[in-house]
Amino acid sequence: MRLDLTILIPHLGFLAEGALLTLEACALALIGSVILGMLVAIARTSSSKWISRLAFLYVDLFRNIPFIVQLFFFYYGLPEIGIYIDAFTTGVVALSIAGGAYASDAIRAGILAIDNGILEAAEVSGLSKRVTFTRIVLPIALRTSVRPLGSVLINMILTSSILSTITLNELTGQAKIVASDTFRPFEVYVVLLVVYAALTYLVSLGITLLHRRLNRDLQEQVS
Amino acid sequence: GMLDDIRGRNVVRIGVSLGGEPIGFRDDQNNPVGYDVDVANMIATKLGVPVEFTDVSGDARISMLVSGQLDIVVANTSATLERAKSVNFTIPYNRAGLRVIVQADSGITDLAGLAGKKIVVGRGTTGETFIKTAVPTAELVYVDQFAPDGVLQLQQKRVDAAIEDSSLLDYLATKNPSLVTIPGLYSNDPISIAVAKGDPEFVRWLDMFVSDYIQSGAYAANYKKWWGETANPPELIALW
Amino acid sequence: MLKVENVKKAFGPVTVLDGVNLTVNPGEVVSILGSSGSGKSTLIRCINGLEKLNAGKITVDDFDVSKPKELAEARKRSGTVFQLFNLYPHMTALQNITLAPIEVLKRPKAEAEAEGRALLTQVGLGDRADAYPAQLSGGQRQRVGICRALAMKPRYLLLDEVTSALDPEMTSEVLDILAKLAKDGTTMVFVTHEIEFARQISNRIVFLEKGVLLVDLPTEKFFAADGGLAQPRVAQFLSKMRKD
Amino acid sequence: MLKVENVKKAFGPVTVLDGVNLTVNPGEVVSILGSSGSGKSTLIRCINGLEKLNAGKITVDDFDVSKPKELAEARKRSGTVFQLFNLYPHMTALQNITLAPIEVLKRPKAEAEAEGRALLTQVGLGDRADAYPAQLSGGQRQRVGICRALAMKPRYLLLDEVTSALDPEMTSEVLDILAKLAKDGTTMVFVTHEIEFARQISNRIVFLEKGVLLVDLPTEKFFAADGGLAQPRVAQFLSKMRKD
Amino acid sequence: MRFAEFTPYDIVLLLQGLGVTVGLFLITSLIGLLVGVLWGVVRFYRIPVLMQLVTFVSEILKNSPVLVQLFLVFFGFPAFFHVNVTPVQAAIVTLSANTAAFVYVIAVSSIESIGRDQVEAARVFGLSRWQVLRHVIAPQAAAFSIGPLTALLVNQLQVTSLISVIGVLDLAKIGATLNLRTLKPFIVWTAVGILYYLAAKAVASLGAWAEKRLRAHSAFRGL
Ligand SMILES: Nc1ncnc2c1ncn2[C@@H]1O[C@H](COP(=O)(O)OP(=O)(O)OP(=O)(O)O)[C@@H](O)[C@H]1O
Ligand SMILES: Nc1ncnc2c1ncn2[C@@H]1O[C@H](COP(=O)(O)OP(=O)(O)OP(=O)(O)O)[C@@H](O)[C@H]1O
Ligand SMILES: [Mg+2]
Ligand SMILES: [Mg+2]
Repeated sequence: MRLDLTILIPHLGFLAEGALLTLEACALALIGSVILGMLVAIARTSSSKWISRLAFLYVDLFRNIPFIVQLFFFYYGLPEIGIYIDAFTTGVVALSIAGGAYASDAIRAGILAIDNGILEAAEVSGLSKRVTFTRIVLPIALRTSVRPLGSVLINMILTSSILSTITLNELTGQAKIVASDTFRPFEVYVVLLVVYAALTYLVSLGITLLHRRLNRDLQEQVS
Repeated sequence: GMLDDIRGRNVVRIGVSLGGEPIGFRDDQNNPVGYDVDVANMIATKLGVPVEFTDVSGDARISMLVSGQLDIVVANTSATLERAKSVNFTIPYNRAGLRVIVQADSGITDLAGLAGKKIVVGRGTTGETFIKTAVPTAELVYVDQFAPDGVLQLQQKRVDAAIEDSSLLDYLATKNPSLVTIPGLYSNDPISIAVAKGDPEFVRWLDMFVSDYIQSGAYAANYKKWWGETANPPELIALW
Repeated sequence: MLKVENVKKAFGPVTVLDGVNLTVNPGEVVSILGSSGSGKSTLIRCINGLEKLNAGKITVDDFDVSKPKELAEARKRSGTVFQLFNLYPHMTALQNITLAPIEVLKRPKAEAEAEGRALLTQVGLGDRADAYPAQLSGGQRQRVGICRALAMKPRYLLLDEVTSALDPEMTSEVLDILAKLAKDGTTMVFVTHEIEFARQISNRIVFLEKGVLLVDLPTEKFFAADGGLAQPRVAQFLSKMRKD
Repeated sequence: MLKVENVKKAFGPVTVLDGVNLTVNPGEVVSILGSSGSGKSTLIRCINGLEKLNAGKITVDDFDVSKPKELAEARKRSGTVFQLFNLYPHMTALQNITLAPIEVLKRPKAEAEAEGRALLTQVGLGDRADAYPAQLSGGQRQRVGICRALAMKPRYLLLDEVTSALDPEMTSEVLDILAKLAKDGTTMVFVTHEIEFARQISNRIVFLEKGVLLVDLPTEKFFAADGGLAQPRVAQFLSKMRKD
Repeated sequence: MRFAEFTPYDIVLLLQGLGVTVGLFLITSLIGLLVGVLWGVVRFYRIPVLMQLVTFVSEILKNSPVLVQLFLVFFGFPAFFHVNVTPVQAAIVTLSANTAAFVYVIAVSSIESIGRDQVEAARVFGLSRWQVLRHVIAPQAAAFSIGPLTALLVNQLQVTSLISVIGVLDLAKIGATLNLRTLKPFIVWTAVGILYYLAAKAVASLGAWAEKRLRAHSAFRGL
């Protein structure tokens, strides 16, 4: 068989709709997971044993159970105990929760990487814990975790393909329909692969730019 | 030809759809069972070789034949002119119309009532094609397999309706009091065995098999086995 | 008055400070000498409350640093300059300097900035106020570190080997600034390896050895043959330091 | 004989070595002085073939280091001791020392180990042969680094600021070893900031400034008022170095 | 429904599913490790064309969803190249390649983590590239990479759940078929989730054990 990509031309608009849904879900889930990740990172560095233990449990659970199982649990399992959430919201929430577990690790690492001397400098200057955290710890941690957070986002885009299993017609879901309409799965999935790779490549380019912008002033100048 | 290939390999690879009772599903030992599975087993017996089942979902069954991953598909496949461009069909071994099932308390009684409602369809099934033209305003909810995904959504009342073959939905309605089918079949499709193009002899052999299946009474017996003693098997015409 | 009374400090089984007594009067410049591991940094860290004491008492203008509320007061009265500068990397030189005055002393931003700029100008960094630490040389960073401590108008300046991370050229930059401060009457407690420099600027020199304050003498006396040098450990230490 | 002839080396637009000539005869100890960034390390790295030359030629006993095959020979004849030790952290002191003799010189393991142990004993580390680098002090690590170079029985020993990562006590440990080696007639090229020490052990001192070899004089001459000190740059450099 | 209730045999089914999951995980991890390390060596030696090819392939594999890769191999390859691909074969090929891509990244970064200083030292003493790789880099890289590798493998264990979508009877697929019969997704997905969690924990503690042993063996405390 010849590789004939022209057969996909009539379906491009249809696929673009799916890509839009993918991006929408990922953008929302990114916001969700960074907020969640920040809270959990704070909780995990908290001095209260119970809070930090709870936060750890959350991270541990959602990192060690396959996303597809989490998703099925949320979408098909929860209604059994009376909790109904529509497919799109389920997808965004599930991505946020799973992403939050990874984001919290990235942010926590950023916090822990802060030089102790800087914290001591703040302490002896008489800065309160709150000021030290909001003015010094968090700004530095977020700057240094831009890259790891970027990989969380990229991972999220890839993971979002699984949302097709709970009736969402995001990019992969639409592609499946096209594949069954055209009986040309090879062309469809090759193109899909390239589209995802291009998408994540663009995202990682963006991350690099953002990282550079934010850390511009922290770089030693090579003279 | 394919017949020699199968005998040479000493196994026949049959695709069945295990996505709905009573057509095809798994028993509590995880073995495939159902109307289609019985038909497939009979084919294997007549061929004199053991069978290897593959569970094919709606969008895969045609392409897996084309690509040579399967020898035969007995998966509740409607023989449509569109599909016949890609694969060969035997004479029908079953018939089914498209049926719509709705929540009993939804008050929907006909197709017009589906406008703007949520309807479960299988990706790449005839139901999807039909509803898109018949009720363009309906909101389609896509699943890869009607069961359990579609059934669960109906049961959890997250959708208003579903469209599938009558053979599946009639059965579902009898088992589930909160669901009712709305009257009328939206097609009367021949359900056929599908094979890859390029081997007329093999199609001919399968045609003879189906004819024998109908005439020998195996058809009626199998139908009643799965849909109940009182069920009325649709009339099928043997070719031979 | 800064008073260290009979202070003991141990890390686990290791005793690092063993009954140290030290009094620093306003206007004095006291240098602390001692070999590596003798407890100099630990003493500084005890004074600014970064380490808890095992026994004894430290007061800064009569505020006991072991009591959290008084510690806050004590810290307002003392400023620390660190060996590794420890500047906030995401803030400009000026922001580094004004953060504590604004947040702790609640000074109005404009005032704090004006004072900060004045301090920077004083140390020759008037035009680098908006540079980030990474854009400054080591000596410049350390000068910002000194300004950060001075911005709180402390009565006591604690300095822990503030030049040891600098190369010779930058060291002299920073020492010049410190000499000027000393002449202007700033009270300083000064841990250093620059013996020649200590001799020039301090009123008193104390010598720590294995957590014990062996010698506490006016500078001249310390370097005199019948003073500090009479102590074999001090003589040995000084001879090694001046090898090259 | 180690010969550096008219060597030029640039990193991109920056010229780091600009026509350097240097000859080191067997048995000589040559110290290289110069301010930071003057190209001392680069010169050493050119000699052991870690950097490619832009122009000129370096030969070690007539083996041209710019030719891969000859470089291998040249490397067998010269050993390098690094500023940051660069020991293999996953190997014991002894393994660090014997790796190259076994793998490159194809010495039998037992022999290489016996010699390695002898070397370690010579530098006072006989009982630390099985310690990992992380378990050794800085001075001890540097001594292992020296043994590692000596184990190859090199005719030329290249040393690049081998004590600058050490504290004063450890520095003197290492310098003692080097002085002994010099007395035993080892040929050395020695980059250092320890001027006093350079004076004591070297036969010749060369002074690099911005990639140019400004001065190349016998040691006595170098420190004489009408010799090296007649050069303003050298005088300035020495005065700064000896400030404390 | 016909077989609506849970039966004791379901436990056997779940364990069978777990067996398939673990089996495929082991096979694909092993292949992935071998292939990934081989790619790493190609990169270390800077073999011209091969090195670019390896980088490209691993980028594509890392930057597209595993689900799409599975579809491409299972549906696309047979349609295009007319080869027969069973679900299990598709799973093995896809997961192995995917693991290899990430192992490659870990291999490269752990090689790079070893200071250039050390490599230079070894080169100055006349060791060849191969000798440097064998004696200096490999032992340290192994110790360095065991942590990231464990994290990767825990992740890959979860990725195996996606093969249920192409019909492999793994743990996730058993979950789906139990649902088809019982229509009780809450219990089913909870049970499946716990089994995955336990399996992930087992892999993680195995990794921790290996790390401890490797470190104890070479006993570098300060590193
Ligand atoms: N947090 C700590 N935990 C355990 N031991 C410590 C700690 N901080 C310091 N020590 C030990 O206390 C002793 C004194 O350390 P300190 O840093 O005060 O010495 P120092 O006189 O400042 O030396 P240097 O001149 O090298 O800076 C050392 O033996 C050190 O190892
Ligand atoms: N790999 C490199 N790329 C670009 N520039 C380099 C490189 N290595 C060294 N340089 C530059 O070459 C010049 C000389 O460096 P070199 O390390 O030889 O100086 P040095 O005399 O050893 O100084 P120091 O006493 O500080 O070690 C410096 O300006 C340095 O920045
Ligand atoms: Mg100290
Ligand atoms: Mg150098």
